[in-house]
This record gives sequence, C-alpha cells and structure tokens, in this order.
Amino acid sequence: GGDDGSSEGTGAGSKSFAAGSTMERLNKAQAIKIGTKFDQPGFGQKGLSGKPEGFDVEVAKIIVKELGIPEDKIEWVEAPSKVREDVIVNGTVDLVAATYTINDKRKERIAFAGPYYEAGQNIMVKKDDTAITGPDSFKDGTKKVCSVTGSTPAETIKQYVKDVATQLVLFDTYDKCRDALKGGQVDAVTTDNVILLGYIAKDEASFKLAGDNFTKEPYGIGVKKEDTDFRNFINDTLEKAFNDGSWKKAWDDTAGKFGAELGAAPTVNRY
Amino acid sequence: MNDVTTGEPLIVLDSVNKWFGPLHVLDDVSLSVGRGEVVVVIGPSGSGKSTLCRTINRLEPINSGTITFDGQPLPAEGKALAKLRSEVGMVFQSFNLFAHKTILENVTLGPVKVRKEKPAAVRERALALLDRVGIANQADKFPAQLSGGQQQRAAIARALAMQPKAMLFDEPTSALDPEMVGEVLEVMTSLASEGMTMVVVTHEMGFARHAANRVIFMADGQLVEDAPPAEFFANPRSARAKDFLSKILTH
Amino acid sequence: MNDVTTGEPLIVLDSVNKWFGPLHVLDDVSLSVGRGEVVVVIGPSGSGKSTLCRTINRLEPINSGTITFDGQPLPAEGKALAKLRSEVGMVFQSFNLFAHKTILENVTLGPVKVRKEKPAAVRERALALLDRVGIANQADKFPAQLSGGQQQRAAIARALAMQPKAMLFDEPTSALDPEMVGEVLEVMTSLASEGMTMVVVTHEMGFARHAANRVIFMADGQLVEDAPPAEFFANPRSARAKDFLSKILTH
Amino acid sequence: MSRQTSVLYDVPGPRQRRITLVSSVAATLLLLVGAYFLIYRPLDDKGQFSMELWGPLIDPSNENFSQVWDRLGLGLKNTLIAAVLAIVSSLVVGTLLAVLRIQLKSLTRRRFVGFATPLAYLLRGLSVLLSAVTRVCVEVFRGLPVVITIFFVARGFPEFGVSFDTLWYLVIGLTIYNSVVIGEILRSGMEGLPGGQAEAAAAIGLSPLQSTRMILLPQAFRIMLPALISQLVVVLKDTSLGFIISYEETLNIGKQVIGVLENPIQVYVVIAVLFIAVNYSLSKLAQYVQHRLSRGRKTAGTPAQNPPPAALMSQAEGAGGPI
Amino acid sequence: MNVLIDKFDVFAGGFWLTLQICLLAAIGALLLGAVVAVLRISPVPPLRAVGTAYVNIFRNMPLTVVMFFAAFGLPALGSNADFLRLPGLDAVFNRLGTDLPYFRFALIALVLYTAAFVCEALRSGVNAVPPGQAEAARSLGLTFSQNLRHVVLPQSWKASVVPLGSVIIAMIKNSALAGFFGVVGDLAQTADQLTSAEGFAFVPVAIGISIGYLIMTVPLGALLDRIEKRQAVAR
Ligand SMILES: Nc1ncnc2c1ncn2[C@@H]1O[C@H](COP(=O)(O)OP(=O)(O)OP(=O)(O)O)[C@@H](O)[C@H]1O
Ligand SMILES: Nc1ncnc2c1ncn2[C@@H]1O[C@H](COP(=O)(O)OP(=O)(O)OP(=O)(O)O)[C@@H](O)[C@H]1O
Ligand SMILES: N[C@@H](CCC(=O)O)C(=O)O
Ligand SMILES: [Mg+2]
Ligand SMILES: [Mg+2]
Repeated sequence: GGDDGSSEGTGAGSKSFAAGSTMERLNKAQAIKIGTKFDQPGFGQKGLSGKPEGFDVEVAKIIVKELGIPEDKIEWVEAPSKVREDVIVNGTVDLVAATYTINDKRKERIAFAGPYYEAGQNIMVKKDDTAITGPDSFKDGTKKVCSVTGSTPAETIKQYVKDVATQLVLFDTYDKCRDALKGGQVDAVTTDNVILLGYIAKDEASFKLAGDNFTKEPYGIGVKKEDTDFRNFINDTLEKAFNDGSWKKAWDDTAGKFGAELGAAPTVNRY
Repeated sequence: MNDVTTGEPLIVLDSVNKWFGPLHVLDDVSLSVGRGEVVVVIGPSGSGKSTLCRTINRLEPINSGTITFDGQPLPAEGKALAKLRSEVGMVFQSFNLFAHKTILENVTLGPVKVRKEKPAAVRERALALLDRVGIANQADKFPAQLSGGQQQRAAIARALAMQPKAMLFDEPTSALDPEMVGEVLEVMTSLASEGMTMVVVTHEMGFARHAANRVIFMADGQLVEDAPPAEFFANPRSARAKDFLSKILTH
Repeated sequence: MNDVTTGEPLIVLDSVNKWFGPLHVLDDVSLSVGRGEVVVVIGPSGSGKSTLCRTINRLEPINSGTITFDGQPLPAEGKALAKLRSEVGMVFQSFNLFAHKTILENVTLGPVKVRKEKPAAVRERALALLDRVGIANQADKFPAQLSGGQQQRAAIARALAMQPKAMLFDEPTSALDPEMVGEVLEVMTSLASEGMTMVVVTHEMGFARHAANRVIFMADGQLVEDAPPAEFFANPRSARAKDFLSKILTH
Repeated sequence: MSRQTSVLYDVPGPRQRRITLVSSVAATLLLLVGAYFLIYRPLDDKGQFSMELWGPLIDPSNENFSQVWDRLGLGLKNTLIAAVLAIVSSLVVGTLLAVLRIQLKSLTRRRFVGFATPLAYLLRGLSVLLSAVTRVCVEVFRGLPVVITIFFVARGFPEFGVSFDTLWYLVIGLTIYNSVVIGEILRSGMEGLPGGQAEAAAAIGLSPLQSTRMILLPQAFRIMLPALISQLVVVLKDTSLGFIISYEETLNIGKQVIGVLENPIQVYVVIAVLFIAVNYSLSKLAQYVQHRLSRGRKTAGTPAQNPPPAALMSQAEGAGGPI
Repeated sequence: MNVLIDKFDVFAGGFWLTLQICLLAAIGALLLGAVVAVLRISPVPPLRAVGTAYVNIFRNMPLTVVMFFAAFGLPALGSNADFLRLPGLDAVFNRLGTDLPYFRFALIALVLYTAAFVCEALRSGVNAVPPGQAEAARSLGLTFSQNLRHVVLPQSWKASVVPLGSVIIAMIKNSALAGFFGVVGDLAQTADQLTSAEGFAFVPVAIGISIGYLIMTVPLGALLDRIEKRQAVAR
C-alpha cells in the first residue's frame, strides 16, 4: 500500500487550485469521500485492517495525494455496482473508483476520467469444469451463471443465455456469486477477468477462468457529470502517474500479484 | 337520617331516555334530588342503575330529556363539562384509584391540576380528608398496596377533595371482601349525616334503611318506585319490587 | 339440618401441612368429615380456606400429613387419582364451565368420557339434573349466554352428574349478583338436606346457620374453631373469630 | 413456566416421576446420537471444526484474532448506535402518535358547541380528516416490510436531493416502522387500561389531554414496558438489514471478514451467538419486568396481570415482526 | 407513472412469486412450529429443553443471519437443499421457471425462523385458556389426554388464531428479504432491479411495490382485528 501517505505536499492550502473548483473545496475541507468496492480482492477489498486495499484504492490515493489531502482523511464508502451512478449524482461521494467500466449509457448520468486500466469480461468456473469454455456454452440453456445487479457483464451475458429467468442469478456483490459457484448453485460467474483473477488467486484449488476475454472493459474514475475541471484534473493526475511509475507500483503491489497483465498505459479520453 | 334543606332541587332529571343500540336502558326517567338529600337506588342487575348514576355527571350522554345540576343544564363538552364534573364527586365500584400515583397524589391531583389550587394548601386538606376516612397513615402508599376497603375510602377522599356539591356512589361496597364493607359504609353514613347530597347505588339494605331519605327502585330502565325507606321496605307497591326484596333479604 | 349417618368418617385430614414457597398456608390441619355431614368453612381472606378445600381432591398436593377419602389415602397420580376425583364433586367460585360446550355437554362430558357410560342414558340423567337445579330450558345454550346464578347451578349439576360421594364448594356464591345468591343457596340447601356430604367455603352466614352441621373457622392457615353453628355464632371462643364475626355481621 | 405446567399437568407422583426420568434419559441419548450423526459428522467431514477456520475468532494467539475482533467490535458498536438512535426516536415519535390518535378519537366525537357554526363544522371536518390520515399512515407503514422501508428511504431521500450517512437512512427506515408499532403498543396500552381510570380522571374534571398525559400515558408506559423491551429486540435484529444499504453493522463486517478468511459458517455462528446473547438478555429483562409488574407493586394489578388482548397482539407482532 | 403500466407484468409476477413463497413458508412454519410447541410443553425435560432452545435461538437471531446461514452456509456444507425437492413441491419450484436453490434456501430460512414464533403463538393460546378450565376438567376425573383433547385444545385453538395471524403477517413482510438472497423476481428484488439496474423513476416503483405488499398484509390485519374484536365481545 501507499506508505508514503501523509508526507510532504499535504495539508490545507498546501496546493493551490482555481477558486470555486472541486479541487479547491476538497483541499480546503481536507476530507474526501471515495466510493469503491469492499469485496473484490486486488481492486477494492476491506480486509481485517478495516481499510480497503487494491488497485482502485491505490489509484484513488494517488489522486487524493495530488489534491493535497492526507491519506487518513479519506472516507471510504462501499459502492456496489448498482449504486455507483447514484452515489455520484447524489453527492454521497466525491469520486468513484470501483472497477467502473466507461460506457455511453453511464455517461448520460455521470462523467468518467481515465481509463486507467483495461479489463475484459471473462467467465470463472470450477477447476474441474470442462463443459464451459466461453459465453457460448450458455446458449443451450442448461448452465447457470451468476453476476451482479447493475454491472455491464450482467447485461452482456444476457445476449448469450437462452433463458434469463432460469440461467442468470444476480446478487448485489461478487463474493456471493463466488460462494454460489463454490457451493455448486451456479455453474459459472461472469465479470471482468481481473475481478475473477482476484478470487482465483485466493482459492486456486477451486476455480479457473474458462476461455478468453470477450469484451473490453476500460476502467474510469466516476465524477459528477458537469464537473469537467475535476475530470481534467484527474486525467492529468493519471497521466502523471502513468509516467512517474506510481501507477505501475500501485499495480504491482495489488492486482499485479494475481497474474493479470498491466499492459501499456492507456490513453486518457478527454471529452 | 339527616334534614333535607329546602329550596330548589340540586339535581333534576326530566324524561331522560337512553339507548345502548337497541337496548332502552333509561326509559323516561324523571327524578329530582334536593340539596342535602340522600337517595339510594336499588334494582336488579342490568336495570340501569349505574347508567342513571353516570348520566348525572355526563359520563354517559343521554338521547333525550334534560338533566340540570344546580339550576344549569348539563354542558355537553369541553371546559364547561370538566367544571361540572369537578363539582360532582363520583365513587366507583372498582375504586379506580390512579394506579401509578400514591394515595396522597390521588387526592391532591384534582384540586391542583383542575382547580389550580396551591399544592401546599391542598396537601393539608388532603391529609385532613385521609385522616377523616381513617387512612392518614397510608398516604404515601400506592393503591395496590392497600386493602379494598382502604382503597375505596381513599377514593371517597379523592372525590371530597374537590369540595363537590353532590356525590355519586355506584355500588361502592360490592367489590369488597365482606369484612371491609362496614368501614366504607361508616364513612358514607357520616357524610350523609353531615348534609352531603348523595345518590347511592347499593345492595346494602342496612345503609338504605338508616341513611337514606328516599329509596328508588329501578327495573328494566324504568323508575318503578320512589319512597321513603321505611315505607318502601315495609310495603313495596309493585310486584317487581316485592320479588326483588324477597330474593335479596331472605338469605 | 340433616341427620348425620354414623360410622367411619368419609374425609379425614390428619396433621396436614402445606407451604407455598415460604408461606405456610395450611398449618397442621386435622379435620374429619362424616358421611352426610355438611361442614362450612369460614375465615378472613387468605386464611387458606380454598387451599384446604382443594387439597381434598388433590388439586393441591400437600407437603406433609395424610388425607384419606372413604377409608383410602388419596392416590398420588394416574388413573386412581382420576377415579378419586370423579367421586368428589367440586364447585368453583368462578363456575369454570367449559366455555366451548353447551350446558348439556358440560354435564354429560364427565359420565361419558370418564365413566364410559352410554350417552343416551347420561343425557336423560343430565336433563333430570338440570331440571332439578331449575335450568332445564337452558340445556342447549353456551355458558356465556347464562346469568351467573344459572351458570353456577349448571356447574353443580355437572358435578352431581358424576354421582359423587362428597361435594366441595369454594365460595360458590361470591361471584354472583345479590339477587342470584338465593337460587344457588337453595339448590345447595336441598342437596344438604338429602344427605350429601359437603364441605362449603362461604361467607353466607345464613346458609351456615341453617344448613351446616359444623362451622370451621380458619385464620392464617390454622383451624381455629370447629363447632356446631348455633354454638359458634352465639359464642365464638377465639378473639379472632369474634372480631371476624363482628365485622361481617354488623352491616 | 412452573405455573404453565401446573395448568396442564398435575404435580407428578412417584410413578410419573419414574416415567419422566426414563424417557428423559432415552430422549437425551436419542438427541445426542442424532446430533452426532446429523450435525457433528457432516460438519467434521467438511473440516468445519478446524482451527484454521475457528482460530481467528476464538484463539487469542492467532495472528488475526485481534484485528478480527477489532472489526467485529466496530460492527457491534455500529449496531448498537443504530439501534439506540432508532429506538429513542421511535419512542418519541411513537408516543406523539399514540397521544395524537387518542386525542383525535375524542376530538372526532366532539361537536364543538359554542363555536360559530361554520367554524364548528370546519373543526369537525379537520379532526375527522386528520384522524383518517394518521390511520392510513399507520396501516401503510405497519403493512410494509422494514427491509423495503429502509431500501425506499435509502433510495428515495437522495432522489429528492436529501442525502445523509447510511446510518441515518437505516435509523429513519427503522424509525418509520417502529414508531408506528410503538405508537400502537402505547395506544392499545392506554385503551386496554381499565376504563375506570379514564372515567375517574374525567370525573374529577381533568380534560382529555390532561387525562391522557397524567393518567393514561404513564400507566401505559409501565404496563407496556415488557412489550417495549421486546420491540428493542426487534430493532436490534432489524439493524442487520443495514447490510442492504452498505451500513457497516455487525453482519456486514462479518461478511468482509469472511471475504478475507473464507470461514462463513464460523463467522455467522459467532455473530449469531452475539445477537442471541444480547437479545436473550433483553428478553429476560422483559420477562423480569413483566413479573414485577404483575406482582403489582406500583401499578394497577389487573391490567398488568391481564394485558389487554390488543397489547398482547402487538407484542406478538412486534416480536414476530419484521425480522 | 408509466412504469406501473408498462411493467405491470413484472409487478404482477413479483406479487405472485412473493405470494407463493409466503404460502409455502406459512405451511412449513405452521407444521414445524406445532412440533416445536409440542416439545415445549412436553413433560419430558430434555425435549422441553430442545423446544425452548429452539425458540430462544431463532427468536433472538436476526432473520438476516438465518438467511446467510441458509444461502451461504448450507452450500459451504455441500447441500443444495435437494431434500426439499419433494414430488409435489418440485413441480412448484419448476413452475416458477427456476430450479435455482435460492428459493429453497429462502424457504428454509423463513420456515426455521417463523416456526419459533408460531410455537410461541400456539403456546400463548394454551396459556390463554383459564387455568380453571383445566382444573374443572381434572376435578371431574378427566385424564391428561382427555383434558387436552376435550377441554384445553379446542379452546386454545381459538385463542391462538389472532397471534398466529400476526406471525403470518410478519412472515409475509419478512419474505421481502428473500429478494436480497438470490431469489430473483419477487417483489423486493423487483424493486431493486427496476430502480437500481433499469433506472426507472423511484416513486412509481415504490408505489407499485408497496401496493403489492399492502394487498397481502392490510386485509389480513383487518381480518385479525375483526376476529379479535369479536372474541373480546364474546368474552
Ligand atoms: N357501554 C355499554 N354498551 C352497551 N350496553 C351497555 C353499556 N353499559 C351498560 N349496558 C347495558 O345497559 C343495561 C343497564 O346497565 P347498567 O350497568 O346501568 O345496569 P346496573 O343496573 O348498574 O346493573 P348492575 O347491578 O349489574 O351493575 C345492561 O343491560 C347493560 O348490559
Ligand atoms: N398457587 C399459589 N401460589 C402461591 N401462593 C398461593 C397460591 N394459592 C394461594 N396462595 C396463597 O396462600 C394463601 C391462602 O390462599 P387461599 O386461596 O387458600 O385463601 P382463602 O382463605 O381462600 O382466601 P379468599 O377468601 O381470598 O379466597 C394466600 O395468602 C394466598 O396468597
Ligand atoms: N466493470 C464492470 C463490472 C465490474 C463491477 O461490477 O464492478 C462494471 O463496471 O459494471
Ligand atoms: Mg351497575
Ligand atoms: Mg378462596
């Protein structure tokens, strides 16, 4: 994790931002609320320490540091997939970093900085399962698959299953899907490969991926739709992090341990 | 038997009717009670005695007829009704002491909260009243800690604390163990002899004989007889009263 | 007053003791009731009268001493106890008629289910009994539809239907309106005169005077006096009995 | 318990005691065998008794022990905070509601003699309307699952631009439901008091509001204390619904711990034990209070011994009530 | 408001599924609750202890925890609750268009939890029979089982109806939790699905879902009120 949290460069007024901007408000307040996952190993998981850990968390910390706010002033808010837009729109949090795929439908309500990583949807099955080899394996209508309400993979997989009612189980968090797979209630879990890899790394004896990624899931930082300044600031910060190695370090300390590739730094999409 | 002061009567019921649904509980009842008079109401169960008693302070509203108290028709509701009630003391069969207040608090509550009198003065008076009914030493206990007879005497003191113009008693002794009936009747007899206007529903024929000015016999909601006690007990006019007396006096 | 048949007594209590927790409710009570004898038990509230009555058919077990009924010690349990109870009728203050059964069913239940008698024959007898207590026309009503006096008479009929050797009455009239006391006492008096062995807890001094062979006065769990009624009322020996009688007889 | 048994059974004699003893021994053996084959064996086969799974929860020398209990302690704290806030606000709102409904009941019967006719009609109309509105609110909020109420609060408030910490959504959701229940408990407590109490109050000239405030409410509180404590149990249990809106109460934190340690059975067992311990003590407290009340030191003997049927019902509903 | 019309079939389906869950759970809870009640008043101490322990455990534990046990504990033990796939029942599960085990898990949790309250409602019925009734029966010489059959049970049943009804109402409301534990398509999950995932306006969805629950709870509550009033008058 970020052990250099509260060193130089933090404290109220330690940085100067344009008057009236979100950055200035946050810096003045010396407090920030960030939505992330609490149950996804490698990206955002609240462990025994009571602090969330993972790649999303580290990326968020880089942004917070750039805002001049010490790390211990962050209030982490659990943001399950289905509420991410809501918490941004309602102002419950200042930003969301939560394996958050950038797409146009979501852009109608919020705005994305980034991407800072590109994942792809995949399928996790039991280690000894040879029947499921990819999304097409669901087409015959027998295999059950689990995903999470309000996620892109849940929508995507609907195109592959024969009967949504009998084949698709939706929970509010992925750990429930993982338990259901482990218990045999479902035959597969589908979501982004990196999320699945996190679970596999914790229990290699039980799970494996079935086949290759079949979508592209570029992860962005969610902010208020109209807050272009803040979005630009985050994009700048991300670019800086891509270049100064802190991005790579964040990865290596977290999700990188689970065997996924970081790849080259993506190009942020300014719009 | 006490002397009845003359002048205009204190309580007047004129052609009072009351129904509970289809049940005609008070059937054209007319009655007047003079100042200082003690009227005992008897009759079989369900004949409307309690209802009669309760209409006088409007715990039961009536369907037709008029009731006047001290020259004024009974007010229908609100402050005026509360004031009337504070002038008519009522004693219930089941005592109905406020269970969460001590005996003394029970007695002082009315004067302090309704009449807005000074607590200290009321306390004095309350203690004197409790002494009069013989339970001064129980002032700080709660009702549940007292015997039935003591509770009923406390209830009488509570009613008296409002310095009422009249007192209504609805079977004040019939919830008591037999050993305790005497002590309550004693208090009531002394009240009667001091000139309090009283309407008493009771089955205690001894009290009716010795303390009442008039006995009223009710049956099926009607006021069947109204006579001085000596006359009534010696020579009831109606068959029903005869029958009732024979049942109640034999054993 | 009926003649008491001689011979060995029907009910014998010998040094009976009973505690409710720390409370000594029956304190070394010895008593014997002969066949055909009518014993009235009186005493202040809480003195243990009901408890005494209930130990006789073992509704309350005792802590020490012995009770024999008809020469046999009371069985402790099981069929023998049920059989004993079927031979001792019991009448409660609160009637305790089976609320979900008609009066007739109340009366026939015991003989049919316990004695396994023929329903038709039992029905006959039950109707005769109901007639005897004066409520034959109420046979098909439910208890809640009857007045207290009628319910208590039904309860007596229910007990009699088992053709018991003795009857226990625990304040059978004290839950009744005064006009109804007479009708129940009448039934009890006629039972007594027919030679039924009876133990009666009551406050009805008239009944005690006229129908009892003996009056027993209890106080604080002890059997304080045991005398013929004339003697007891004229000249109670103990101060407590005097005090109790003075309270209960004055008004 | 002893009283209840005595109603159905006679005091056992020697033979009955022997039979009871023999069947007790037999039943115990049967239960033990059953427990071994149906519970212990399957669990053991799955390795559910291993120290690897239990250690972090019960072994102080385990490396994770202190962290796990720090987290669970925080969860308990949050559970209690939410429960206390919810019960206090429910009590306040519920009391107001009960008083309002009782007052409205007597108001709707008033004819407002002495006011100008149009005003009298207006006042009567108003009191009828108000009493209908409160009635509907009570029925609706009592008839909805608390989960749904909490969910609606957490979703609905932000929709209208009002947003709080999740704690407050939970507290508001619980309060909406429980204040209605407590209001009804108190109301039925007041209505279940012997009618004589209100009559005696009226007879000495107290106004309806004075009578409610000084005579009925204090007694209803006392008599309904056991029911109110049971409602506290319900509220405590209901805080566990906080997980659906990501409030970090005990169960939610348990889930996070499971996410790391992968020992669901063990963690749920521990959490269940915690809840049972707290709630069982509260139930015992309620029983004790009930017992004291029925022995009737400072309260009307009758009502405490025989709580009105309505009171019993809301107690049943409360306790059986939403989770 | 368009959601209410456009998605009427979704609301109706949610209502239907919730109703089915409730019916099945009610039957199960009544049966199990009766068994536990018998244990609780049995004269054999160990059986009584088991009954008491059952009630104390399930009454003092949040249903949420029971749900977690059923939905995530049972699978951890390798069970799919297949023992519930009884011939008749299985048809019901399949007719619902899903043979996922979550329906069964939710059912198990609801039944286990509600049974504790059913037991208490039945017991309160027995306690509501005035002791004098049983005493009168005994003093006539009726044996324990005759007493139970002819005097106590017929009366306790009446006294149990209202508390049992309250327990069932509570259970209907509790069933909403099933939607958060994998049961897809009941009213609660429909609320979540329509607002969170499909982004419909909140207010109309809330109204639709509320009506769904109120249709089940309010009339039942009104019925109980009437029964209770009638019983109070009869007394
Ligand atoms: N609130 C009420 N609603 C309906 N009926 C009532 C009500 N109060 C009394 N009654 C009925 O009115 C009749 C007269 O009742 P009331 O209490 O005045 O009789 P009572 O002469 O006092 O009898 P008791 O000696 O038993 O007290 C009875 O038949 C009773 O059932
Ligand atoms: N089941 C019980 N448990 C504990 N104490 C009891 C029980 N039954 C009676 N008592 C107590 O035993 C004493 C004697 O009771 P009992 O009912 O025999 O008196 P009683 O003479 O019949 O009084 P009353 O005239 O009031 O009926 C009383 O103090 C009473 O409180
Ligand atoms: N990346 C996908 C799935 C991951 C998630 O649910 O958090 C999404 O944003 O919907
Ligand atoms: Mg009366
Ligand atoms: Mg007695």
